[in-house]
Amino acid sequence: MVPLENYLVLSAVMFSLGVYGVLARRNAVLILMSVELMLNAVSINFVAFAAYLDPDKVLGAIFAVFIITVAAAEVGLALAIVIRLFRNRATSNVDEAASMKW
Amino acid sequence: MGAEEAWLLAAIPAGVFLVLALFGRALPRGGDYLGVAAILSSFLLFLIVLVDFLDTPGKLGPVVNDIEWSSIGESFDLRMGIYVDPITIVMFAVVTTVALMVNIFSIGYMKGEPRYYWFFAVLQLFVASMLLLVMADNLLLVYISWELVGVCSFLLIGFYWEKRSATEAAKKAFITTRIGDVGLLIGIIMLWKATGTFNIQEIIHHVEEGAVGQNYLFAAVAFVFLGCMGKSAQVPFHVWLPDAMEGPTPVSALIHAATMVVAGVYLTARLLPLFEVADGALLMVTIVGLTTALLTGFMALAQTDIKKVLAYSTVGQLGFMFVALGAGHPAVAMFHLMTHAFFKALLFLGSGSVIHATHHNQEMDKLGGLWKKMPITGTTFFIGSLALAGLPPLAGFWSKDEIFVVLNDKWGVWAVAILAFAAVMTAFYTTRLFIRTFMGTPRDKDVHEHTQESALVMTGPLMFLAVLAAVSGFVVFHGVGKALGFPGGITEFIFLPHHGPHRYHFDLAWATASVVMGATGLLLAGWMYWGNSIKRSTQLAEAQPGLYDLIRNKFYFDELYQAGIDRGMLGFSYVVSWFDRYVVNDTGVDGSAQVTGFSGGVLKYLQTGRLPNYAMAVAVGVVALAVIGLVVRG
Amino acid sequence: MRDYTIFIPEYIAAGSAVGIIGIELFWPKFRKDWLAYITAIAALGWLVSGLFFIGKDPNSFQGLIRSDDFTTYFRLLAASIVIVVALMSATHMRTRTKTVAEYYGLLLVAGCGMVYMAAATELLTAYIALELLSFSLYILVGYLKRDNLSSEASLKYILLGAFSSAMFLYGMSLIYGVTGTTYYEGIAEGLTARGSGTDPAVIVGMMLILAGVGFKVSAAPFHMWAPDAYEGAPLPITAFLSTASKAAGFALILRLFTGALIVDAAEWRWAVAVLAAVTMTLGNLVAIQQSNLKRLVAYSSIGQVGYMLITIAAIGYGDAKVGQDASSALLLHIAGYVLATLALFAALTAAYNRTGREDIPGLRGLAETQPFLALVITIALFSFAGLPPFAGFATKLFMFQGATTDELLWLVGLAVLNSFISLYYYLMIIRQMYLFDPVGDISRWKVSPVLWCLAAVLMVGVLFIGVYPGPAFELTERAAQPLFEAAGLGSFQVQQP
Amino acid sequence: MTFDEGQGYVVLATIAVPLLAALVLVFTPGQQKMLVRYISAVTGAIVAGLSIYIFAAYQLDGSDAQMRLQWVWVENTAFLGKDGITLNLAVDGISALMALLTGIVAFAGALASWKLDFRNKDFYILYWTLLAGVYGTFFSYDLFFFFFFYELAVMPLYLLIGVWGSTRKEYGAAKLTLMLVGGSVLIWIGIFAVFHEANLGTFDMEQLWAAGRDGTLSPTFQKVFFPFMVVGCGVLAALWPFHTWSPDGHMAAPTAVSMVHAGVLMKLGAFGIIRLGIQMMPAGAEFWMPTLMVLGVIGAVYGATAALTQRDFKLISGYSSVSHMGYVLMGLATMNQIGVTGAVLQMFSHGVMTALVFLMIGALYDQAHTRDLKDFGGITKVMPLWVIFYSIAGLANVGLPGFSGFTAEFHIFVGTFRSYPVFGALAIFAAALAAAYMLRLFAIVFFGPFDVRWSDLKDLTPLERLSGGMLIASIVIMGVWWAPFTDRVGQTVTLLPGVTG
Repeated sequence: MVPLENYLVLSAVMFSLGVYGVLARRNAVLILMSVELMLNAVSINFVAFAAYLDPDKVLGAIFAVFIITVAAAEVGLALAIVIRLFRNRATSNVDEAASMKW
Repeated sequence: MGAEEAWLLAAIPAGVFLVLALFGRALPRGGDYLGVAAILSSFLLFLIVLVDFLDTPGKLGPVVNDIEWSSIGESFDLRMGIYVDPITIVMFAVVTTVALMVNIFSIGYMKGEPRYYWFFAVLQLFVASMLLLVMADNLLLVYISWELVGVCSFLLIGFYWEKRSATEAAKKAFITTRIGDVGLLIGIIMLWKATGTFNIQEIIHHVEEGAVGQNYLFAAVAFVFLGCMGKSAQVPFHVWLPDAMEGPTPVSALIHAATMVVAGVYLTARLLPLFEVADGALLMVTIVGLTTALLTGFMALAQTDIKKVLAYSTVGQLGFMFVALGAGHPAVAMFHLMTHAFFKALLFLGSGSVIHATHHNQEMDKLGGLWKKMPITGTTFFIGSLALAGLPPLAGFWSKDEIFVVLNDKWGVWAVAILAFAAVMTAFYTTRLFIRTFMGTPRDKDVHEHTQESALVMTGPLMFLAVLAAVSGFVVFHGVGKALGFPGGITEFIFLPHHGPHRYHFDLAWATASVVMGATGLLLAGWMYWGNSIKRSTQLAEAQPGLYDLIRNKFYFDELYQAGIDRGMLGFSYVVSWFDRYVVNDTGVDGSAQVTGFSGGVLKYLQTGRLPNYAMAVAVGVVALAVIGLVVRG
Repeated sequence: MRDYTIFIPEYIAAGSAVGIIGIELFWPKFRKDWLAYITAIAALGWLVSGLFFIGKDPNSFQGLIRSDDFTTYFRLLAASIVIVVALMSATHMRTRTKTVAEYYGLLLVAGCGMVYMAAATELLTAYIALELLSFSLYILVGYLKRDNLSSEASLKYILLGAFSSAMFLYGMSLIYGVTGTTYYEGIAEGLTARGSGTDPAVIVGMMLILAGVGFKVSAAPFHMWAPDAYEGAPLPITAFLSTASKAAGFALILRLFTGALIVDAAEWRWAVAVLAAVTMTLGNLVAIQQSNLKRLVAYSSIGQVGYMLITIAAIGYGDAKVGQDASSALLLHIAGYVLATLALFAALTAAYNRTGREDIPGLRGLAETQPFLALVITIALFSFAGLPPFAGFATKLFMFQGATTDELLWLVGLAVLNSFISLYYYLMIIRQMYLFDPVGDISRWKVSPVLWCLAAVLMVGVLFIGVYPGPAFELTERAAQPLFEAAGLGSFQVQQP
Repeated sequence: MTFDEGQGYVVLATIAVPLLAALVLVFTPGQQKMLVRYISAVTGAIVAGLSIYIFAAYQLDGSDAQMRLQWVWVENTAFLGKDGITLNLAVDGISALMALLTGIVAFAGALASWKLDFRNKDFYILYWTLLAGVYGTFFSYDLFFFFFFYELAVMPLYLLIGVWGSTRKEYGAAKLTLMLVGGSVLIWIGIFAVFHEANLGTFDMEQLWAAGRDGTLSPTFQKVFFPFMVVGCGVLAALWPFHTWSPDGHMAAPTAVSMVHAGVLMKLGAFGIIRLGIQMMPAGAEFWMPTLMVLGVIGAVYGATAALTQRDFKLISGYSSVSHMGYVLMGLATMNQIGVTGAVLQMFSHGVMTALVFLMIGALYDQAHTRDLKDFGGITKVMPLWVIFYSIAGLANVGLPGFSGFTAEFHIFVGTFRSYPVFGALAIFAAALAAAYMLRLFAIVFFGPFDVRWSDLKDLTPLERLSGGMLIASIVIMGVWWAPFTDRVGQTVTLLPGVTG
């Protein structure tokens, strides 16, 4: 059986990649995708923990399912907002959406 | 009614002051009659007190009457009361008599002046405060009345407030004496600290018991004496008194010659037991007195303003009194105080009469030959001058003579020499004053023509005072005293309890010396100024220009003070103001506000408006917290 | 035993939300401001039904949701906020959008989210509740479709929100990994059973959770979204953000930190203290430099969050008694803060409806043209600054007093200093209103009756809590009590000397 | 209801009446300016009457707090135990005197603002709120309410000065408010620490004082937190170097506000030092009082020196207030009965005389629209009564016997001398400086050649005479017959912890 550590490392790497993406990308859609990556890392964590540590093996899985659901809703919402921004400004670059500052 | 009720003396004028101050404007003639009536009743009360006092069984013991005033817990019990003893009686006599004369005189002199009622009102307040001062049984009450007379002096010097010079003089008088008063208050509190009481007799008692250390006592006494010097215009606080002549002349007579300025002498006399216990205190008093007598003698030589001459002479005579005190003889000082009060009041009122008659001309250079025009004023002034010069048998002779005697006994001949020189100068400038004003021919025809003798309301007091100036010296004799109710004469009447009475002895040698001093000054002046000529004096001045300038400019005291105030005090004030504005306020207070605002201005640029930066902040925050949690704390 | 009755109030709210959306869907000509009033009435029903729960025995739904006084407190708070915000929006939103039904519907839904953040006793439930609130807010913030700022604010908010909830979730997963459960009680037991010693997973997990909730309450450095979202959002939503959203965040924090994480308080309390210090200082300093009212309020509320976080730190540092006292005081302060903020926004909305300006000089001369509004704004600001006789004085004093422990006195001192700094920028607003004459039209104008009454009622509330805080304090004390009973620490009686 | 309880309601009324007046004014139409004035005048009269009653009815039977009224406000809630917060009002000798001061000054100030026309309703609302705060602070025996009222008194100042003020009013108002509130930051911290350390679950001051005396508040604790309380209150009492709001604030403030502020509000600071410092932390007081003495002396000399060359009436008064409050601090710092009594007397004395000074300045400024000394000269010619009133205030300021200033300063000097002779001497010297700056003002403004440009100046109006007359009466009564004052104050002062006989 694959040791738990492997899952955790995978999850951590994915999470870090997601964070990197959020920090480095300028396109709103790409940022959104990076956030999805982070959420997926969390899901892996939950499922792995559930499998290895939780006697019921169910809590983590349920959590993962919910995360996926919520993430889907989130993406839907976020994309709608991105589109509206795009309509207003003809860009999806977050750096250009910086009229409010200081 | 007895001496216990002596406080009524002060209460009546005080009440009249309130009436005049509040309603005087509405009263016919400004209520001057009320003023005179108040003083007159004080005078009569004084006579009653005197009689009662002299009749008291137990031989002239002090009369005490005090009440609980305030207290704080157990620690601070304040009683206020009156203390009537011979010194007080003498002061009563001087104050009420001169005040009465001055009040009557003022009716004529101040006629038609603006704020006529106000003048009389403040005069009443002054009399009340002065009487309170001399009968106070404790130093706190002394200080209170001490300050009140100062305010009256301020108000009256500044009576002609439209004149800038009068205002400045009033300010100067108040502040100068106030500086002395700082000392006085410090001294009073030091004495309180050492003895736990303000009551003068108790303090003396404690001190004589040796309850106070020598150095401490000397310091306390010196501080008290500082106040006396300020009030009595002793060098170096003398500068205010000549300027105070800006006030109406009756005021100069009453306050700045006869009564208020002698408060310092009075207080020193009252506290003399302390001075005697404190090593060196008497010497200090003597030195101050001698210095003052000498310096002001010089200063008076070159003055041309009648009142200024008299003012310097007043300061000089106060010096004489202090010398007497320094010799340890309050009786002698008080005696001179009394005679001086009469003849100096006379001189001032006489000069007031002249000034009034010549329509406010008080420069000797424009006067002269007035005797014929003003015979009564001239005659009385002549008597006053001779008394001041110290010629027998006038009052000044007897008292001044006594000072020489006691001074010689105590400090020896060197002190006598200095004082003798001062006495010669006194005779000199007095004669000069008289000659230049009343003798010779008129120098300003215009002034002379319009001059006429003053009305009876003014000459009456002059004559009365002239009589006193002539005869009041005789109270020193046993016989006279006995006839009046105090056998042994005034010097035996006033004595310090533990000194024992000091009976006056006529000493021909000293009397002769004294006459010689007076005559020298007189003749010298006559030689120099007789016949309407100032040729000799001018030559003298030209021969010694440096000395003349020095004297003429009063040893540059005023200039020194002016520089000290401008450069020192005001400069310091400017520095403090600058410091307050720019360092404390702009840098400290506003500065901290600006730093706060500025840091906000810097920090706000963290908010770049760009999303990745925000995300970075979140990430950095988490990482930082985690690292701290793991590394620092773990 | 599944007791669905505990959801009744939210059934009302959510049902009304659906109904309101339905009304506009099927009846597009329906007057928009009437929708607002319907919302308010629905929320009133929600509030009234919530009142029945006061003092009821605690009731747990499957260990996921707890209905107790704490929940009830936030339920009442949420319903009240929704009422006020809906009424505020009536005039404000009428002219600014074509359709408003979703707006009001989402308001109610967001309120439900807030209630369940307070009620959740399990991580997943808490997360879902949080997202319910957040999603509603994402939309509400960006509700003004044609407004560039509104869209931008919404975008920033949602992206950062998603980012931080991912962090939050990752933290949860680590805690789950350590304890093997997501129930608060279970977590507490698991952490206790694990024994002492520092576990990196726990620390990292806690910090991530802290970041997640910190984001929600906008604690620095997780606060960056707040000024922009506040500025872009419609005014009533700004009010909602700074009240409901913050209160909900603290409800979640209180439940989670007292219920689950208290046993490892040593691992997070210093971090909360640091966050509190940074937050209040940054918020207040930057607020000085703001010229836009909404941004200013945003920073000022960040400062307020800093103060509130002190109590959380105090819960970590003190014993159960301190925790209980501090959280009672915190709840009271939240009430006072919510009242004052809503009063402020009611007045600002009225002013904005008239002038259309949201910068500080826009209020110039308000004391002359509309003295009542100027008064309300002044009272609200003085309440923020902690001056009597307004709520802020008493509540802040209680909150800081409750949080004063030997370790945290420095932080309390810093907080007081900060609230002094805050007075400076509040005065800058008051200065514009009172010290300067109005420009242009100087005639008096009338405030819409609804807003007038709203402001007046809220103002009276602010005064009441400020002058006579006793009843409110007793209420919040009862609301805070279940926190420490539910934590499995055993119930304790407040000592009566 | 016993008699003492009935009197408790009198005490309550001093707070309630101003508040009620403010409330009534809120609902008075702003156009009815005369009505507003009458309401305020009546309120002032009532308040003054109540204050005089309280002062007169204070029993000299050796007991401390009298006329007590106790209403439980919040208790047995969270950290608040029994009597957690009570509306605990009572009068002691010090607050009796302070109440008298407040009553007189408040009435005088209300009358002085009669001329005010611009939004006078709002002005009086704030004015009476402020005064309710002042009374509350003086009478509160509960730390919560003490601080509540203390802040309540400070709060309206910003608007009062900012809206109705003059020279650089925005700056002055903001600085004043911020500095005062900045001071209360320290008080906040002190309160938290004291409550926490005493651990009694109550804000009742008498219990906290007992805790301070019996060592529940440890000496170390007291040493650490005494400065917080004292500096915090000291800002309001113009403690050097936290005094700079005084010149600027007074310069900006309108007449009545200057009167009340300098007259009463500054006393809150000194009062706070007694209540929160001396009474609550005797050990701290013992440790820190020498430092306070030094600061007080610096303030006294510094203020007087700076006043010497100012050209603005109000700046002179502002700095002179710094100087006089320096005396107050010195008196408190002596920690002996005489000095502390003197400090309290000086609080009263400075209150009435400064109120009078500001009243007079206002009367002149309203007509002349300048406050530069050099613009004036020989004013006595047109405003003789004004000059007399001002002179009385000025001479009281100088510490002239017969006026209240002397009574107070004398006690302070004696007290100071007892413990710190050198500082006592310095303080007396500063009093001489006071004479210098005051007489300079007299000489420039009152006297000298008359400037015809001021021929139109009118003398005091009847109302100004009335309010000035009340103040003068207080000044003179205290100056001449001070036993009623020392008796009341002394009775309480002797009971203060750490204050020696």
